[in-house]
Amino acid sequence: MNATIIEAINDSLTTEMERDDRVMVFGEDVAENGGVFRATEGLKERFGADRVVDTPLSEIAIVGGAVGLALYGLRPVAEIQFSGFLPPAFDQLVTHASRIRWRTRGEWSAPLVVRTPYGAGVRALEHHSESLEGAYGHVPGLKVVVPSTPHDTKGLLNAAMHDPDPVVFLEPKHIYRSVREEIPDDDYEVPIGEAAVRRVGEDVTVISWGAMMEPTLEAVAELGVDADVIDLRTISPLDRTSIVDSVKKTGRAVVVHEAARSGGWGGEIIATINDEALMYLEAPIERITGFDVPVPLLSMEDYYLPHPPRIAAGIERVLEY
Amino acid sequence: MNATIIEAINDSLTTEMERDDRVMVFGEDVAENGGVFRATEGLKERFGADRVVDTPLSEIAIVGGAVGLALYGLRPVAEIQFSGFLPPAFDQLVTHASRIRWRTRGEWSAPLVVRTPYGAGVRALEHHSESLEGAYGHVPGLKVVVPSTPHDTKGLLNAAMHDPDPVVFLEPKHIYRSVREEIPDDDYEVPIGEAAVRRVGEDVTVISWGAMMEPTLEAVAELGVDADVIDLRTISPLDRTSIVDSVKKTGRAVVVHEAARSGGWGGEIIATINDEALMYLEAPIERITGFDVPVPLLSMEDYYLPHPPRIAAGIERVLEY
Amino acid sequence: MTVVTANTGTTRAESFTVRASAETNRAALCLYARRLVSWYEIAMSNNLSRQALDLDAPWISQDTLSVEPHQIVAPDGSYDPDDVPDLTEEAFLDLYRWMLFEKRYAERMVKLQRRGELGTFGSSRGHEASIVGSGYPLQDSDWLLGMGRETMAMLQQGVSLRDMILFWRGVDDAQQFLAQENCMIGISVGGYLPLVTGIGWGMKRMDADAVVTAHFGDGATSTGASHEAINFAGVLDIPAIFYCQNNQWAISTPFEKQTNANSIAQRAIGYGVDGVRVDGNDVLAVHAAMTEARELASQGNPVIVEGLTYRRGGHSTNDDPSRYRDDEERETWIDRDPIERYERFLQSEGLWDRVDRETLLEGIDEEFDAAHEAADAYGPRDVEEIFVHLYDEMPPALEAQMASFGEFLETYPEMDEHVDRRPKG
Amino acid sequence: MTVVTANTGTTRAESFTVRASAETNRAALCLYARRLVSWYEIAMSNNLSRQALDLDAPWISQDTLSVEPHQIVAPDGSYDPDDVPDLTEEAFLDLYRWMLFEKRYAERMVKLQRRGELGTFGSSRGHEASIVGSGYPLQDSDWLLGMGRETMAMLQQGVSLRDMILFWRGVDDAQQFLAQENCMIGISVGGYLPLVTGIGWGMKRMDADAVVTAHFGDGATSTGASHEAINFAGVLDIPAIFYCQNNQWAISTPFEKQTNANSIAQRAIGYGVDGVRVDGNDVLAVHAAMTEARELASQGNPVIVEGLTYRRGGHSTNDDPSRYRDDEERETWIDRDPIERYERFLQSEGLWDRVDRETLLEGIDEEFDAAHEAADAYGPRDVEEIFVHLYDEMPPALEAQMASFGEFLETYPEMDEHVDRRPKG
Ligand SMILES: Cc1ncc(C[n+]2csc(CCOP(=O)(O)OP(=O)(O)O)c2C)c(N)n1
Ligand SMILES: Cc1ncc(C[n+]2csc(CCOP(=O)(O)OP(=O)(O)O)c2C)c(N)n1
Ligand SMILES: [Mg+2]
Ligand SMILES: [Mg+2]
Repeated sequence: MNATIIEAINDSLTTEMERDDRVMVFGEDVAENGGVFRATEGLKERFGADRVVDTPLSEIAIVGGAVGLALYGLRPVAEIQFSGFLPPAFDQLVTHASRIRWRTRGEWSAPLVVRTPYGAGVRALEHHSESLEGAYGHVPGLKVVVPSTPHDTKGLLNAAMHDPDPVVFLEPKHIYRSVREEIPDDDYEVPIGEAAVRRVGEDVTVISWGAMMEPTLEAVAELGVDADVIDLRTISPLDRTSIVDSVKKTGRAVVVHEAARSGGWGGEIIATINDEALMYLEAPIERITGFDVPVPLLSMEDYYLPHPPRIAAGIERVLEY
Repeated sequence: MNATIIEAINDSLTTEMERDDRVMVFGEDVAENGGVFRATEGLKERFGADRVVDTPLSEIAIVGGAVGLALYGLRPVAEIQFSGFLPPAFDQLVTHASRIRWRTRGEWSAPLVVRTPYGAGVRALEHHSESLEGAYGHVPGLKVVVPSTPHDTKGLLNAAMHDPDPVVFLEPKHIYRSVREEIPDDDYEVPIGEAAVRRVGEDVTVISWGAMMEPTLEAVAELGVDADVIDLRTISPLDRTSIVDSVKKTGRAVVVHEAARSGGWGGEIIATINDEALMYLEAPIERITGFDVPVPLLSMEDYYLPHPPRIAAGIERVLEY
Repeated sequence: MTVVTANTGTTRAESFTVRASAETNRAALCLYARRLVSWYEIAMSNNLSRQALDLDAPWISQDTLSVEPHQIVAPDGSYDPDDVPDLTEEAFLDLYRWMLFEKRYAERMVKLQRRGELGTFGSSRGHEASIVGSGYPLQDSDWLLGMGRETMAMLQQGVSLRDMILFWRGVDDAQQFLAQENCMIGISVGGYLPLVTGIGWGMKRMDADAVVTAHFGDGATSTGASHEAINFAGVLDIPAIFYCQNNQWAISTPFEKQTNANSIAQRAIGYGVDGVRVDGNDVLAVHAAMTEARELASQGNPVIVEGLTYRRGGHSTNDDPSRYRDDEERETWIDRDPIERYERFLQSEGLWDRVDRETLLEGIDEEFDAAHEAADAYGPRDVEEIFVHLYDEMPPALEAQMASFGEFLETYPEMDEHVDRRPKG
Repeated sequence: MTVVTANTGTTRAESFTVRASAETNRAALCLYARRLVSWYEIAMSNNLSRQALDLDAPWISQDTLSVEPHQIVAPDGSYDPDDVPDLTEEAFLDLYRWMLFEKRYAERMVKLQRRGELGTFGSSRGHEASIVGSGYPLQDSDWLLGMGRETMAMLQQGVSLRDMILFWRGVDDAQQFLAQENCMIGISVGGYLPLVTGIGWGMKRMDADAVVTAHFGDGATSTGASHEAINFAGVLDIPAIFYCQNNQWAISTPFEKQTNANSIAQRAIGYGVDGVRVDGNDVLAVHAAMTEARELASQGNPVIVEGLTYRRGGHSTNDDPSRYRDDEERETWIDRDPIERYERFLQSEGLWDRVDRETLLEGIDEEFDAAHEAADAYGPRDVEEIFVHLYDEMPPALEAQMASFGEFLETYPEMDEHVDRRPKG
């Protein structure tokens, strides 16, 4: 079918719930209302109120409940309405989801997915625009996935639901409906932990993910530079090989992310390049990121976001070094 | 007085409570019991039950309550018994403490300190050994401080209590009682945001903080290398100048931290060096860190910790590159 | 009694009776929740007697406690004169004007949003009595942290209408002006209740003649933060009022899916604080309860006040309630309109003659127009605004980010194309 | 009634009475908490009638609800034969042996810890009836997530004593063996209650003939996680038992500083679940209540059971309770020893003749010795253990870390000096 990202999510959930009776979808407003972004529309009608469940406004219990369901053999897919409301459940991720397999030496495991829309640009209220993938990526045991296309969204979400371990699935809500492409009907997987090369080039490596792929590709196109553009797709575990191979080829790199700069995932990427390709570098790696501030409210958020001109300027700096 | 780190904390709290009636100390077991590590011993007797308060077992309300007290003009110093129990309150840090000044455009502010013992090596139970400074450092608006000596501990804690903004104060509990030195009686400050150079050298820059300073200095001493050893003392805001200046001089760097490697603060340090001193580097920067796993239980935790031989091996690799 | 001897595996369940009365009660609650009958009737019949159960231990359950909602004026406008609070005529009329204001404000704001002038907006239609009655008894020194659906209560504290418009436009400065009046809007549901506890703790410590109020919804009561905050306040005798506007919906989640308890007020029992449920569409009842609440709180007894009301519109302008609830239900609540009920009261009291509804509305519209103009006139803000006010003293790295972004904007005017909203009110 | 007309600033407080009865009740509670009188007496006198207050709204408070603790055998050993659960003689004797076992286990473990053989240890001295009575009615298919102070309940589920020793030695494998018996120990207080809700939700979804039990302390009830978990379970009709061992202390924090409520059981009211408080030193009362609790839960009624007991020792071997509480208080509780009380019961029932205490103790000691030996014999583990089992499939970067650490250990034997504990049981 031809689908947007939000439709791809819905299709992935439908496909998987059809295939695997253990899959359960729950969260705030996901059943009767079909989700505030309509990601879960129609699921309750199709799969019943036992498998698609509206919960109380309880992020801790949503995530912790998902862990418990997974322990009992179910396949929970929990929705957190906006990623800005995942921090209340941070402890459930750190203390249980990420390490219950480890704690029980493989006896138990927590195959669950926490889906949540992240990022700015939709003119919402405070706490509706955050990008905290860096903090989640730092937690050993958690997989952190951020798709950027409809095809990858379905394939990665399918993979997340098949995955034997917990996956935090960050959805680029800013582009939920802005891209559309053909996606297969079946439960195909886009493997977690593998980056995609969106564009092949020789002069510079540009690395990004999620909602930032669009302005990144736009900036590259406008500049007309010969760039390798890597879409990480998975933050953790990080596909170091793709990054390092590309930088060895180009000798220059730019990382683009929406999260605040300091302590963001850009640091890990630079450290990876340092580890394995330092001597290939012909210029310092540029980080084009959100600033070290909370995402501004809607009247100012565009100044915060890495828009194409800012990305282009960064690429130019690296090329001209 | 001659003090250990734990005594320095107690002395700092005493000095500050004496000086400033607004300072309040609270948390689980801090009043009657004087804290499970005795950091707050004697404070309740001295300053009364209004200012030194045992709270319910409620990390969210401890941190959120501190924000509220600060808004009302008090100077709260909250204790979280172990840093592994700070994640339940992560949302209070992200959503309120770090940004209430920003939210109210400077009208309100949250001058508070959250003290918490972090790190492994004390043979405790699960969740008693974590190092999550990387996640806290990534939150814009939070200051994150990690002292490594009694003198700095008191000076930094004094500074944190004087600071107009929220400070997460991570105490290296492993060395609470293992070092002892002379500390002034007054409310001197060690400035937040300034690293200390523990040893001056030419051949390599070794950067660490908190409980890892001891094995780091030990490794450097054993190797007999001519190293600049930097004790960050503050994770955020990061003293980039000290790092960059040193690396420009030595051309080689090693970062040592206890937290898991991926997404840890080492990445930010490497990115900083990349930004401003890349072309001075003669070898990839080494990260000697905890592995990408939860801190093992007590019977195995020593394998996880960066002990001197592992640090020394890293320094050698950088020197021999 | 049933005896299960686990280790031998034998279960002798012969004498165990299915808990029929609990089921009956649950059914009544659902009925109630589904509002097929009036909540007044159900609320009054809460005290269903539990059928004899074959349980030996003294279990407590929903049947154990009956929470009687406080009501002064019935939906049909009738009341017992003895119950009427001893307010001045001016105060009675004032309450009316505030309710009309809240209603008109919500209508005008929805229109502004439809015209693209606001980001989103959460209407308070239906909550007028709950908002006005809960805000009116507060004092100047009191603090009020809410969630966005208590505007007139904030205006009573001194907040200006312009700033509410700025708030919904996503102008950062709005919360500055709210803060100047000891008010804040917390967008993360429930998460600000610990702050409320902390502020109240500060009041206690400073021996202030003040209380702090949290305004929040039924949804917020399911958060861990709300639990810790209220329990903590109970232990420390904090002068805090936890005012829950139970409008029976959290976006699409009805109250009976929010909790299996019959009321929020009864949570008080579990925290060792005092609680009361009031008819949130009866402004006098809300006012009376909040007045008592404020007295209790100032004496160091934190309280939960639950105003039972109904969200007549969508959750916000983004929401389409027809996806998840019946028109029928909404109709029922139109009949229980808080303003019309109060009008009947004013008529009975002979005060209605003193009300000129049209003139009042004109005055309100003028106030709104002026606020709207003031919001439009709110000066352009500098891009630096996104960097400042995070720290008292900006750290060097952030200074550098600000400086280089400033340079960037000068060098790359094409950035302008990507800035959708101009940084002004 | 007090009328505060906020906007004019006038407060007419003339008629407001200080809440004398609430104060009285609070004082009683503190007394109770300070245990200067027997909690039995206080618990029975909870139903203090509230003095006439000058409050008009129907406030509910601690006076509104009286929670009667369930007791079958009084501290002096007396009981009403009609109340005695219908257990086999074997079961009656079994309960005794389990209690003796819990006591002996705790004593032996404290000794092991003092000898440096354990990291730390949390003794259950005083909780024997609460632990044994709450674990005994559970079935094999049930799950039990606890916090470390419910060992015999876990042993009843099939956990081995060796593994409890391994657990307190910080041997990672211990929780593997617990998990095999559907048990887990959650060290972060309260945080595992949402997992319990999720497990119960799974049971409901799978229509399993099983319930899940959370064992936790009074301290845990103040966490947001516990609130969300129990409320959630109430809404979704989850077969979960929330068993609170209220030992009246959370390290140094006494129950009256944990919450201002009179009991934990009464939280049930706020969640729409059923709750009961039992005398946690009366094994028959705990057993009876848990048996009923299990029936209720299997029918989709989650419950809170509060066993009121007392932590006779320190919080753990690291703790020195003399810093924060009186010996006098402890003495009182020695008189209420759960085992001695049950011995008197067995005597009255004529079952004591069948008990050979010394032989029982010998048997227990032998079991302990065997477990101790097995723990000592527990094979050395490979360093790889710290890397494996985090993921089903190890990510490449972690593989690389493991490989290079392996090489490092071979190259740098001096690392051995820094390894304090050998990686074996
Ligand atoms: C912690 C958190 N989770 C989810 C949301 C998204 N959200 C915004 S309002 C709302 C419902 C709130 O319901 P209620 O508390 O009853 O207040 P009401 O809107 O009915 O006045 C939700 C789920 C949020 N803002 N914060
Ligand atoms: C979230 C969290 N906060 C703090 C601690 C430290 N701590 C361990 S046990 C304990 C007290 C627990 O008291 P309670 O729940 O009553 O159980 P008890 O030990 O009395 O059986 C505390 C504060 C912890 N383990 N987890
Ligand atoms: Mg609501
Ligand atoms: Mg306890």
